[in-house]
Amino acid sequence: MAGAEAPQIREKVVIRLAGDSGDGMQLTGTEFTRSAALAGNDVATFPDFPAEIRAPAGTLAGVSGFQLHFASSAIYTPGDAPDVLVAMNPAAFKKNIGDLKPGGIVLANEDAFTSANLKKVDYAESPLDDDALNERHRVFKVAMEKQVALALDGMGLSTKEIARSKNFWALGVLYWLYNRDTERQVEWIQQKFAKKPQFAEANIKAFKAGYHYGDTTEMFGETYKVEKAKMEPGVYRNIMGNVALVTGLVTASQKAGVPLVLGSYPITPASDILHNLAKYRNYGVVTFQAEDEIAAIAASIGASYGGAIGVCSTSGPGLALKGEALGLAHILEIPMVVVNVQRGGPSTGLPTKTEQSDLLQCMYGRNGDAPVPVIAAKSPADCFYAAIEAVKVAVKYMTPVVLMSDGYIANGAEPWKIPEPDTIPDIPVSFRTEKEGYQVYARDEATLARAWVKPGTPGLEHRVGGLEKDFLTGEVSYDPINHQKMCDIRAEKVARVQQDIPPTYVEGDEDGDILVVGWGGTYGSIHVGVEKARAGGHKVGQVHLRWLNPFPKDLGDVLGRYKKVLVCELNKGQLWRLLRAEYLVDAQSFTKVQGQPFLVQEVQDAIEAALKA
Amino acid sequence: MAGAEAPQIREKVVIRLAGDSGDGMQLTGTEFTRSAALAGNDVATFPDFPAEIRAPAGTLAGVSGFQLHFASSAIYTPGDAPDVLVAMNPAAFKKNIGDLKPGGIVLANEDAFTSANLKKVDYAESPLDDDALNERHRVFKVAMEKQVALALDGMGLSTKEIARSKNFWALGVLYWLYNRDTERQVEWIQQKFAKKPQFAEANIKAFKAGYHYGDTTEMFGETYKVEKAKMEPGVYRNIMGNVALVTGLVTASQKAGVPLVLGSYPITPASDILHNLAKYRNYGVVTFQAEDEIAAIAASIGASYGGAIGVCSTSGPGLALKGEALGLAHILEIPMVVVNVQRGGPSTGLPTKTEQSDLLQCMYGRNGDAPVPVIAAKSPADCFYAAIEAVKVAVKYMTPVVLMSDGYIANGAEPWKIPEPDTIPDIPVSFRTEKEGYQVYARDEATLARAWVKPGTPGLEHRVGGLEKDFLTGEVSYDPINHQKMCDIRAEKVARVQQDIPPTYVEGDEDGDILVVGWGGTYGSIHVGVEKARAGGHKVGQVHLRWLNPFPKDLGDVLGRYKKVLVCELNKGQLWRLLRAEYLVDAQSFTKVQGQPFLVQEVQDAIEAALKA
Amino acid sequence: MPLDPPDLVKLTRKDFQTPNDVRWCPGCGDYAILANIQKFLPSLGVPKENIVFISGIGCAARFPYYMETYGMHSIHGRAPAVATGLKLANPDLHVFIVTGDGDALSIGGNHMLHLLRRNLDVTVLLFNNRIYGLTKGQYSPASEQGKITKSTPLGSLDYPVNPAAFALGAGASFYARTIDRDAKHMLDVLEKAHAHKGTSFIEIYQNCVVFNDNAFEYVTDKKQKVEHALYLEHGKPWLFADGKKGIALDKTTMSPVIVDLEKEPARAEDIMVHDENDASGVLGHLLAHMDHPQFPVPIGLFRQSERPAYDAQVIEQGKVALEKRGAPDLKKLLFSGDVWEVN
Amino acid sequence: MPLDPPDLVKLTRKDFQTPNDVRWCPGCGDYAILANIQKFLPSLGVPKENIVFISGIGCAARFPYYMETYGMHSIHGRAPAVATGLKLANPDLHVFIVTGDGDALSIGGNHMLHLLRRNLDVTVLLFNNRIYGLTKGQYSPASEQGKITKSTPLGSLDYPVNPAAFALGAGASFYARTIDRDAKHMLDVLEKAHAHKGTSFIEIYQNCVVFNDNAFEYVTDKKQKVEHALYLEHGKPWLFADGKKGIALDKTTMSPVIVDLEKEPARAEDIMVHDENDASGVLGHLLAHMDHPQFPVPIGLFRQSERPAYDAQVIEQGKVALEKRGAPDLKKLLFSGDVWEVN
Ligand SMILES: Cc1ncc(C[n+]2csc(CCOP(=O)(O)OP(=O)(O)O)c2C)c(N)n1
Ligand SMILES: Cc1ncc(C[n+]2csc(CCOP(=O)(O)OP(=O)(O)O)c2C)c(N)n1
Ligand code: SF4
Ligand code: SF4
Ligand SMILES: [Mg+2]
Ligand SMILES: [Mg+2]
Repeated sequence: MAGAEAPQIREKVVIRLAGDSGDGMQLTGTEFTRSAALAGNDVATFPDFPAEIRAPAGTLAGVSGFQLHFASSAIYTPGDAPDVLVAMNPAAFKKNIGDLKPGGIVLANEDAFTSANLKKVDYAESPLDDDALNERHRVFKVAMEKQVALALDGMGLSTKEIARSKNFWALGVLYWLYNRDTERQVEWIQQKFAKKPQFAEANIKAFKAGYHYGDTTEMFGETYKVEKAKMEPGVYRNIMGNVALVTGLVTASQKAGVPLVLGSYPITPASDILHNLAKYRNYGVVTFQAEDEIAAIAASIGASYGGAIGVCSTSGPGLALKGEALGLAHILEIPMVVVNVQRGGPSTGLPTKTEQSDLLQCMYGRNGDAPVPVIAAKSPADCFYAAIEAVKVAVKYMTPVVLMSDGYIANGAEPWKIPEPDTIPDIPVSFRTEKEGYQVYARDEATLARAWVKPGTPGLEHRVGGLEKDFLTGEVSYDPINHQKMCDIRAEKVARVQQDIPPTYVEGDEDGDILVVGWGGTYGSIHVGVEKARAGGHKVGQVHLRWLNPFPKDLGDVLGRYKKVLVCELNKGQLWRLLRAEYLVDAQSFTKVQGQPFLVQEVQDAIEAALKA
Repeated sequence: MAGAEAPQIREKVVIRLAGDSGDGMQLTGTEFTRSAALAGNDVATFPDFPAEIRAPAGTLAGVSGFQLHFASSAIYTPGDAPDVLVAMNPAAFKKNIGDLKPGGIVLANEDAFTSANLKKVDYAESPLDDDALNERHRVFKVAMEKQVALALDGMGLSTKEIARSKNFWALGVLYWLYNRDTERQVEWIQQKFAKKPQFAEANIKAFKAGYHYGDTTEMFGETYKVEKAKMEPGVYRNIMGNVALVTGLVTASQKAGVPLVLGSYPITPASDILHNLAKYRNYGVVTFQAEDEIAAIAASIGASYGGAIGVCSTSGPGLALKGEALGLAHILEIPMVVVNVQRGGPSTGLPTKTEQSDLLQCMYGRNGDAPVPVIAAKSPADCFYAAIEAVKVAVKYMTPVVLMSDGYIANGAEPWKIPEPDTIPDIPVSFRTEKEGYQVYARDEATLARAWVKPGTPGLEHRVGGLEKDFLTGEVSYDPINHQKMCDIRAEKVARVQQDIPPTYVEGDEDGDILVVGWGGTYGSIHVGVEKARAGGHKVGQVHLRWLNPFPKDLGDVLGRYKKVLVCELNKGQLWRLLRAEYLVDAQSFTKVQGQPFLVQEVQDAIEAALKA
Repeated sequence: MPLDPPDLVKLTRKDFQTPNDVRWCPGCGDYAILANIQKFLPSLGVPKENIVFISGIGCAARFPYYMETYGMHSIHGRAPAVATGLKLANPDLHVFIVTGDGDALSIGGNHMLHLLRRNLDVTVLLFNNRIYGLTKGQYSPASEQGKITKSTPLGSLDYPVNPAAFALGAGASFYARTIDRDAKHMLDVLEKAHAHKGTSFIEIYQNCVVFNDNAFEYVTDKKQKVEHALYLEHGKPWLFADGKKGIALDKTTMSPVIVDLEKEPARAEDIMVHDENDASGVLGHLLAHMDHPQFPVPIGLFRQSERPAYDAQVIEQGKVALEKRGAPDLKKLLFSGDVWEVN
Repeated sequence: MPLDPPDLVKLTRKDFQTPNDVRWCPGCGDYAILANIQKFLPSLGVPKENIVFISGIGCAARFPYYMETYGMHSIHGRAPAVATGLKLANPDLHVFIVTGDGDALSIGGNHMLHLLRRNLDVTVLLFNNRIYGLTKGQYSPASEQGKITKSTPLGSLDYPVNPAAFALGAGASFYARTIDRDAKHMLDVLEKAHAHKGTSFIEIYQNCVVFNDNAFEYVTDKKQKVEHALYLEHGKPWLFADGKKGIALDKTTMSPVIVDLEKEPARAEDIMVHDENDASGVLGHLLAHMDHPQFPVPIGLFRQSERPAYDAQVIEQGKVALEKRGAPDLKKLLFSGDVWEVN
């Protein structure tokens, strides 16, 4: 099926697809990713779309991008610079060409390079014909719309409908270029458009036409192949962060034997958590689309009080609204998980872009001293485990837990080695029913957790509330010493979560020149950056913090083992401040707030610079 | 008029009045304070009342207290331990007796020490007759109700009405004991109850009867006199923090020539700001009691956008609700003042008690990197100046400013040397009207402030919003580099407020063994504590921070001049964390979260302990 | 959670009292309401562990502390949302929301709106004293215009929220009004509310002796109430003043008018007859807008309508989902979508 | 701020257009509304600097960016409160609030309630597409029950908010409904709204082509609308279907009924006659509850009532205060209360 000549072998390939919001680039990217994953490659993706549902066609603001990285070795990021750029129009070309690797392939939809479209992005003439461009890159212009029209001729479709299939045409070309198996893709199209067989047929025809176009025109001269990655044996699926997070929550609920109630109000990029959880009503999951974020968290509190695992999911602006109620959950000491999928701030900010600027909000965004454990997922698949751990700590310590994700890992995807359900430990939960000796705020010695009691339990009737309460009976107390005691205990309880945090996991060098500290969705870029710096001869360690509150017990020691410490994060230095305050460590800070993840190169450069500083 | 023998001279006296919420202790205390202030003493007060409007009579929870300190020398706190305790019932006695100085006077309303009342607070018999008590203290039992009944005999009042005058009877005794001039008090009662002449008469009779009771029974054997304090020449008034804050806001509005619009939702202990501002409608002040805290701040934002000084006032739980909108004000870059009168947290916490636990919330309680200047008043009268400074910085830098007060200084009072209006500098404000060259986010070079433009100005029509905006035009921008630039500029702008912050003012020793750092309403206790430690032979400095964000430019240097640094605050170490993060200073932390201000002794002990640590 | 067991120990009023000191001001109308509810609950035959009181913040909101049931004193205005989550976790619980006019109509107005339209099966007790009690006397959205309070020394300017019009406009399936001091009437309304499936919204006129004393004197004072209260009874005409006056509808203006039956006995026919289940809601609308002093104030059940409760539908949807999609299966959950094997 | 100057340069539609690219989806109903408003504004004779558009968040809320006036794209649901502050700072401004069904009725419901009861002199444009557009298609409080959306794969359970019933229940002094595609009607409603002193609430049926296409087809499609839309005109009977049908009131149930005048020409007399200023509000109530498909959907001004606007009262109170308490005097302010002198 593949090209005539034997394909060239490549270890890693980065493709960026870019077009108008309506051009279906997200779908094309997702599908190619799926095929790469199914073929055994390691993959990582980065969708990057505009805030508008459909920004004006042909404008820079309307460009929707999808970058995917697939490889025969382990990869950790969607790649800094693409090998291939598919540009569906001049805007997509303009916005992305600067990132393409020298010698990289441009596959451009010539039909869209009309003078009207060129003008929209201030091109006097088609940049595709520019000599300099053609010297730097391998540029392929194809009249995609024409090609698709030819392929769909006779189906009785309108021009508009025909144009809609051009992403599948482009997908076909990529399949050919990378020697992918087309059958599964055809099946998928058939299923996806089962209700609209005409569209199914059109898309399949376009897809095949693209594939054959590559084949028959021998367009690129050569084709490539990326072998299977050496991955641990097991069963895999390709998973997005928000899906993994939902899967983790449902798993935790099942493993705890406690139903889950989500209160949520839609907000980008967290809405998919609501959407996906809503599918699991048969798993005992109840999703409640509340009237606002305050109602959402209040409902989670009510649900937890009622004996369910209360969860709410939101993004930064929504979390800002939940502060008061989160303080209530804290003082009530009930188990709850607040998911914050961060996006670009402040205020409405850059809703569809990624950032890590809610850390201090999660730590301190409520009145009074009201600490809560804060955990962050580091990659799409890791959202699964982080969600389970958040639930576990919440029910064990009877505390709300903030679970942080971000737009980058929420929408990004990676292959996930699916664990056997039996290997996931149960989450022990016991509701108190024993009347004898019940005191509402009596505590477990080890965890300082109070007992969880379901309303409906005879003989344990009691009242809780937001006023300060007696350390034992839970009755309202204005006693000064009692208040001190309760504030101390609540803080101590959160600190005790340290018991459940494994010793700091150091990657790279165990001591040496510099330790690079990060958290959340930047793991991949930092990891590769550190590896490159090590390859460059430096002794570099990497610590990627899963728990931001409390920190692991040994973190101070670990920090002390390096001459320098560099904290990398996508904000203005929030973790950096926490570490300085906690350990008085004279760390350096490398930050970026551009709505974009770190490039590996940026991290590498920052390490070099820090070493010199 | 005074007692037969010449009064003893005292430098400082602390009186604590305690009774049921209905006993009128707050009024009695306020009145005695007023008379002391008018007599030229320095004074400081500390009202401490229960959360309930009227908690059950006779219970500990229902005890309402008022402590006042008056002196012929400068004082800074309401005093640690009272010289005189007026106890209107057993609960009041029980709750407060432990604090009385050895040899101190107890004036107890014997009529209330009934067996029923004793039982309510678990006394088997009257504690007043306890020998140990009478050895430690000078105990005076008076059947106050009977005395008042005698005095009001024939007026045709009911027992309940008669009982209501007993606080004036007690006030009369105190007047006698401290040789105060009664005339002004009589006048005041007449005015206050002008509409109910019968009550006026009853209260005056009771007041005089108390005075005469002291005189004729020569009750305490001796009387006392506290001479005028040596105060700077000038005109004084006794002022509470919330009143001073309002006076400052109105003054700032007048000095800026810009009307003030307050959006507020009632909440203890901030409500009086709304109440007091509402009186100044004729000063162009508009007060808007909003439906909630979010509406309150949103209305302030609308008002500022409209060209007024938008203000909102709240306490911790209310501030938690304002986070999202405060982020909007930050990104809009409009001038606004958010007043936070802190109370005991977390959650509903201890609504009528004082605390300083909202500092980190004020710093970080919103999504994204969204710094705002934070200023804190240090005493009741200082609220006046802090309010003016907050407005000044807000309009100069085009930024929301958080102005912090707390329950202690909000309700406490002190003499205030009233400044001549002309000596208060104008606050320069200019609204842009010039069309030529207007760019919505063009900035002043020195302050980085953008221009303030009133809707209604011809030719300057423009749109603003919560999305990230172009650094010059203000149009929505998703450009990565622009976002970085704007985040950097907004942070830099807040940092530039340093230009307006005078060098750190150090009290006590300019360098030496230890620097004690505090902020907000703890100034007085820390000040006296430091003085005592110095008197004990240590080289101690005191820095009380007015600006918490940014810090004064030279603060790092100042911290470096001492061997040790001790941060004292009424929370779990919030400023301490900020200082450690900013200056990597290995400061010690002394904290207290008991809903009560520091005692001087506590501070003094903490300094001693820190010196030894 | 088991449904209420059929054979119950007979509970008494005392069983619902907590040892806590009740901390309202002496003479506060809240006491009477507390006593009435404690008297009422035993009649339900519901074990007390299945009863939950959820409140916001305010004097009224202290209520749960005094009830020997489960309870939560939550945060200002959010009780309806907390109750929603609670019912989603356990729809079998009998949940009461206790709220004040500020809590329910000011900060909490939105949650109330959505509670009512969703028709969650709970009972709302709105203690309306037309003032902010706990914060010591600011006007509330239920205060009359022109009210002079601490925050409005020159008189308030806002038109009040009409709680009945608001609730009915929000889609309340049950709206009734009663009075703190009228124990018998309150019990009657509570019974009806309990029988109702869906959100029962009860506005209770409650006297705040300290900050708004006698705000409802015209319906509590024995003499005045004769002329100023209109007690509603299903199927009975809208009569008041000991039956000497009634309310008719002016057909041209569609407005209610007072008819003096002593003067015009012939018009007895015209007097509107109360229909609690009035399909069009017009009666509820008219009653909601009959206000003191122009009209006698209606007391009783304005309107009740039937539609499935939100929580009942959630359960139903769960059953359907279980049938259609099958029992929880972790293996299926984890291994869903395109999977591949690496050996 | 000066009042609108009398002799104005005549503005045109173009004057209200910004150079910004309009970023709604092609075919979105928002375009038509934008065009209508830009057409309408010149007719007001108000200089554009005195016009302000305040919005919350949502597709609809992008509106201010496209208007060459002052404007603020604030935060989700809070536009009414921002507008309130703005009017308090400068009551002379002409303020429009642009909001979506989620923005206004979900997160912002409470502010809307209080805006309406206060009767601030602003115009509310509620773009009702019965869906969350900007967040890509979740059901909204205005969505019909059973709606299958991303967040309700099994169908939504909540009963929708009835925007008209809600607004009227909240005390709206002006409530009208119009349609994105009906330019002429919208202009007519806008004029009436502008003449109204107080909050004018206009619900605009708006088509979201992407997530809820044709939700209002029954009143926009030429053929269907004849049977399904009831255009209201003051003083004219409630007729539809080209005058062949009308709405009468069943006197016993007080419910609206459809009368087929071709079959029963004699009942022409019974047809309700529209009165925009209907004192009792009963007509508004009936109209608010006439919903598709049982009834034709009323389009037009449901009800307008008069009462002073909030901002007007604030000004008035300021004047009185100034008269009574005198001009600002810093000396008086600072030296108030008991003062004493130290020499
Ligand atoms: C977020 C928040 N804002 C404000 C307050 C202060 N507050 C407590 S109760 C209350 C209003 C009480 O009025 P209402 O609901 O009528 O209850 P009442 O006291 O009259 O029974 C207010 C404003 C608070 N506790 N929390
Ligand atoms: C505090 C907050 N919560 C949630 C969101 C996400 N959000 C933006 S618009 C919107 C709903 C939009 O629906 P609607 O008001 O009907 O406007 P439309 O897009 O349909 O015009 C939501 C939930 C947000 N921006 N801010
Ligand atoms: S303030 Fe009013 S409502 Fe509150 S307890 Fe006292 S009397 Fe009752
Ligand atoms: S999503 Fe719907 S409402 Fe939003 S712009 Fe697109 S069509 Fe319009
Ligand atoms: Mg009230
Ligand atoms: Mg919508």
